[in-house]
Amino acid sequence: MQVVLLTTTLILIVIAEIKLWHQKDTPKIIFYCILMLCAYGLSVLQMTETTIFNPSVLIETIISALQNDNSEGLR
Amino acid sequence: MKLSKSIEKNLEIFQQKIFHDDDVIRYRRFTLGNTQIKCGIIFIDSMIDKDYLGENVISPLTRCKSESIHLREIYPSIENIIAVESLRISKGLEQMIEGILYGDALLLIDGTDLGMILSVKGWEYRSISEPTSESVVRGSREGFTESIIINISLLRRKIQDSRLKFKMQELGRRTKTKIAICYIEDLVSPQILQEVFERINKIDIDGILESGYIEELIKDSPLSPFKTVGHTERPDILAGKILEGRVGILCDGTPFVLTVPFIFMEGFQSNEDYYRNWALASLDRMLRYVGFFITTSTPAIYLSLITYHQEMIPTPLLLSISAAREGIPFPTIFELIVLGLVFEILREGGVRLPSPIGQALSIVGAIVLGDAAVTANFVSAPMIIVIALTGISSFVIPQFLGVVILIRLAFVLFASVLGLYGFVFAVIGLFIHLMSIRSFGIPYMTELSSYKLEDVKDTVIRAPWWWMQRRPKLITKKNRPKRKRIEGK
Amino acid sequence: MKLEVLSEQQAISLMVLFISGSAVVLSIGGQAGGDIWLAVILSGLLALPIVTVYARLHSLYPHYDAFQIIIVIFGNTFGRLICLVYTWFAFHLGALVLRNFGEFIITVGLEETPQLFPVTLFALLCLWIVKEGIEVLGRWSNFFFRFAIIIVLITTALALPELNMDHFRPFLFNGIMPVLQGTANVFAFPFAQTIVLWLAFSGFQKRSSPYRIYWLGILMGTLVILIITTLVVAIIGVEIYKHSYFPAYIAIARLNIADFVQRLEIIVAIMFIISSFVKVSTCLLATCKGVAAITNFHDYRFTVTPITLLMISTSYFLFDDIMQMLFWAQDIWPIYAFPFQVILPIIVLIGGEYRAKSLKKQ
Amino acid sequence: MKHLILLLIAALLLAGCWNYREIDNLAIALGLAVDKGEGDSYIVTVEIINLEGAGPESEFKPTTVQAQSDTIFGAIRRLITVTGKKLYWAHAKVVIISEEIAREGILPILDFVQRDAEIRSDVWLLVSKEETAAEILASTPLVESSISQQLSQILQHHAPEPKSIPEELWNFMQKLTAPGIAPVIATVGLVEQGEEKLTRIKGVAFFRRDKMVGWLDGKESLALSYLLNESISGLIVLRYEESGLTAQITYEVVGNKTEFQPFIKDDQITMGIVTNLQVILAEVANQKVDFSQPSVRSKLESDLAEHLEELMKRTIIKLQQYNSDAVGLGSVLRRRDPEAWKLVADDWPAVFGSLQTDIRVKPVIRASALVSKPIEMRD
Repeated sequence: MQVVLLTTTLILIVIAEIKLWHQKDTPKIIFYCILMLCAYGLSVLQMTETTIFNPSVLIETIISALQNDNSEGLR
Repeated sequence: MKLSKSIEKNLEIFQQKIFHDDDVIRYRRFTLGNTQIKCGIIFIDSMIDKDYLGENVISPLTRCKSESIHLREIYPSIENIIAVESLRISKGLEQMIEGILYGDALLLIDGTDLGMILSVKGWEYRSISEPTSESVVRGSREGFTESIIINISLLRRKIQDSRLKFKMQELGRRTKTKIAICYIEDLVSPQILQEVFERINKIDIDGILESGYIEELIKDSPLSPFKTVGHTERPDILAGKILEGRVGILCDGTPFVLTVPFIFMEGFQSNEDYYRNWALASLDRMLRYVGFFITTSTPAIYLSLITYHQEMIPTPLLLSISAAREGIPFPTIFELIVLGLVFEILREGGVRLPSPIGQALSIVGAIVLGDAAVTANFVSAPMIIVIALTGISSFVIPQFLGVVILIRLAFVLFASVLGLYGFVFAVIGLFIHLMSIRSFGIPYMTELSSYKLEDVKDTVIRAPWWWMQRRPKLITKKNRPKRKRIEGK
Repeated sequence: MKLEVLSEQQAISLMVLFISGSAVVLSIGGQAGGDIWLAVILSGLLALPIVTVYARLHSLYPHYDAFQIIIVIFGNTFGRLICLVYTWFAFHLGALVLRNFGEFIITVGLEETPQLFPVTLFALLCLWIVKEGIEVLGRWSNFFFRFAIIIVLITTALALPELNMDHFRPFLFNGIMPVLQGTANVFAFPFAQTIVLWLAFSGFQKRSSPYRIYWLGILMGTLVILIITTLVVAIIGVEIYKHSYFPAYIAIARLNIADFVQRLEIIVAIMFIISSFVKVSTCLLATCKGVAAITNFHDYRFTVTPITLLMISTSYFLFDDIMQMLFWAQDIWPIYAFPFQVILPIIVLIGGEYRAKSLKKQ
Repeated sequence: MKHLILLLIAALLLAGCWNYREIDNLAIALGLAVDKGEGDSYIVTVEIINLEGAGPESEFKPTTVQAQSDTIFGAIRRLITVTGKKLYWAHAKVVIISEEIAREGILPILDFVQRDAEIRSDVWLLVSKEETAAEILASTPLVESSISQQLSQILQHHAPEPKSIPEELWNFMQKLTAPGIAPVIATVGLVEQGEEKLTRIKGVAFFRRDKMVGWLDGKESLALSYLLNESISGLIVLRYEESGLTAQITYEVVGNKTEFQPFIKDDQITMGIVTNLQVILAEVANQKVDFSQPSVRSKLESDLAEHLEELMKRTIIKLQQYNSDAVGLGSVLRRRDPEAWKLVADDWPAVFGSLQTDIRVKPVIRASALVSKPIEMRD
């Protein structure tokens, strides 16, 4: 249900926004649509609560690894 | 179509082709003095001054002597006979028709295909009276009338400066409304002036009945409920705005004159501020800002306090509100919107009614309805207070009377979903909108978002005249000093 | 396209609001304990050389915005890579602040509301102002800056009777180390994040100097944060400051003037909403400009909608809960952000100086 | 503009009004009393506002409801089955704890109160001196409309007659978490007046960590207030005896300032305590006492000093017996001599128990109200 709502909203937004530009600039439209698809994908993942790759966890791991390496030297 | 040399034929053309079936057009035939030359005058009944026409045109022409008339240059020779202050000889039929329709008289003489347009306008004017929409306690009592000529004279009398310019134009394909764009040459910013002309020249409409038409056709951000074009029916206000470097647009047929650019804070200024003691005027001005806040925000704040943030109400007050709401069947949001609506209906009803009935209406509405609703347990008493406060405060800012209703509604809706946070969101949104609109290139919120002392002098407060030395910076780029600095003051 | 310019005032107010962003509500520099004021002052001083780097770059290339500068200096390929890194940084920071905001709203006010809802509304507002451009953002922050200042002043005045200076004594109880830790934390959390402002600025009015803007901005920002943190610690004490998510909110809840002026937490909330709005919008603007610069589009505006949506989703799954968020802000962020906030700008400056010199020679 | 419309539509579409709650659907809780039930359970008594009638004529009457459960949260949830409305806690004024629970440790209660975002941290904490805490809520409010409001009023305006030290929750928490200070809570009891039972706040319960360890009576808690630098006044009544002349003299304290100075000698910490008092003579029962004379005044001052020094000493010794540093001498030491504090910090309660104190009270008779001399009666 939520996903359907999201899909319709996003399609409406895309149509409205492209219409507002008053110009036919194909690369721009294509790039816009790609970005929009990314956003859509991410939102769907989030709505269906799918666990995906989380950048903060990655960064966290790297940083704690680095800290552990250096910790002996520091303390 | 062209005129011929025969007067009979020419009159025929007017009578049969141009003005056929029009019963208010008068055709007066006579002979020129003792020369037997036939003449005719065409004019519209009731638009000309009949006595003036008879005394200064017809009577001298019928009595003139033939030796003073040269047949070859008949018009130039009678120019001295006719005692009308403005006349012109015209060849074009269009021009003649326009002249007749505008209240001039057309003189045709046998033997020429030219006509003479005589200015004998004399219709009835509404006399200059006190403007009802903007009344003041102190200040000039005269207001603009429907006649552009009189309005121009009113303005000229206020600013006797040769650099005050009027540019006349006609707008409206059918109505041919006269408008005048006025400004002071060395104060106005050329970009703004150019923008005004460009936008006015773009107007293509068949009728302009009031300056409101022009306003909507030239305003920026047409979708915004905020007005970006000011209007006034007071010559002193117009003069004040023009002296600040603004452009005025006078329109025939309405006492309301437009001023551009119009920025947000003008809605909080009143001409009376400048006539009164500066301290009191400043106080009043701050009151208007407070009024704006109250009228837009009270319902939303009340709603969020009693439905979201009950912890913020002091306990005794919470208890009494709670008691007042006990047994009320409707949710607060519903109560708020319906009561607000009722208030607006009462207001609208009062405005359109003759004043005695209007008063009766407001008494019935305010007292009877309100009191009965509370006793009947339809609405809670605090809600009545909120709505009344909101309604009354909206009257301190007449310039924004319409738009505050929309703002209020938006605030209430946001507050109803997120409480005070929603309200703050809505305020943020409102200001994004306000910050993004411009009026003729001038940011709408110009001086309200500035920290320079000079810009504050005529916004939140009205600084004394001896302190306000410069005109608003963004509107006038040149000739900024308002007054010469007086040493020692 | 018309170059959008800011006046000096607007840029400074933007900067001060940006700095006070989430820092006014989250607990920052708690490691320093009672010497937090020292940590704040130190980190403000540390931030000065860093912003001087940005200002120098602005004055070296007055007609370019940050991404263009990077591309000019490092050429198309390498320059774009750096742009990409910075775009990610701005995007990530925006999502983080958005998440902070969401957690704040849910924790203090609207417990039953799904977080996504206020966050989406808030992000839509940011979208709107970013579409209107930096000029509107500048004017907006200039206008709201005075509210922020009034709020800070009023709260200070109201809090005076509640202050207990004993919380700051003894001076340097645990030695200088915790203070330095706190300094690093405060430096990384609001101050050095001004890099995003550098990315978002596109140009200034002719007469205003970027140095003045950055320095004054940092000084005033330091002052605001100093006032707020000292105030909060003086009211609630070090222990509670360290262990609560939103200490300022708790501190203001304590105020009670004659039983009439009380329960003013909403003031903190308003201040927070205003400043984090500026912060998220700036990040969003920087991200969009970065995306436009990388893909070589002249106008960034058309990318705003999808990027806002992306940012909302990202903010949502960035953290599992508020505990992780706080851990991130306090422990991970300073280390993670260091290369972005300090090392890279210095590299850019060195490249910029070199490039400017070689251009002059030509 | 179009964004505004978009926003509005979004707001309306998504309008869940999750937190929207009508004021009349809330049962406003004003006070909470916690007692020990059978076994491990808690008995929770809540004073709520009950509305009678509707619309403009409705009146509110306080009433109490009670529930029992193993946890406080569970008990409070259970109350909904009684009230039918959700309890609203943001306006709660007092939390009353029975002695039994206080002695066991009040952390469970504090945890609930802290965790629930609704209860504000400026709620007053009280320990009941009666058998149960619920009794207090059942007594008669004299001035206010509910007993919780009545208690809150009394605690707020206690300064002229400080028989206790009222603590708000946050204050308590702060002392609980801060190093070198132990919290106290005011105690509340009942007195009978005719048929009605009235509340009376007198004395404090002092704690070690979160466990109550003992009581201080009214006088002792006055001494503690001066030691804590509370801004209060307070009356002290003393008997004056000098060359056969006796009189009851009432001093009113109008200003107090206590200063601390730790001395360390041979690893033994001595805490120097100096209390400066400004007093006025509020009432002199015997007209023959000529307080305009310096000698009489210095006698009065030394009497007062002696009395207060003795009282403070007694109070501190009582606290030391239970190792409860309610005066906060530890935090003074931490402020004044961080190095010394670091040595004893881990073992502070024990160190406090054997701490030497040197108490001086320096009263100054500042004025004698409006009269400069005793009233001289003539026939």
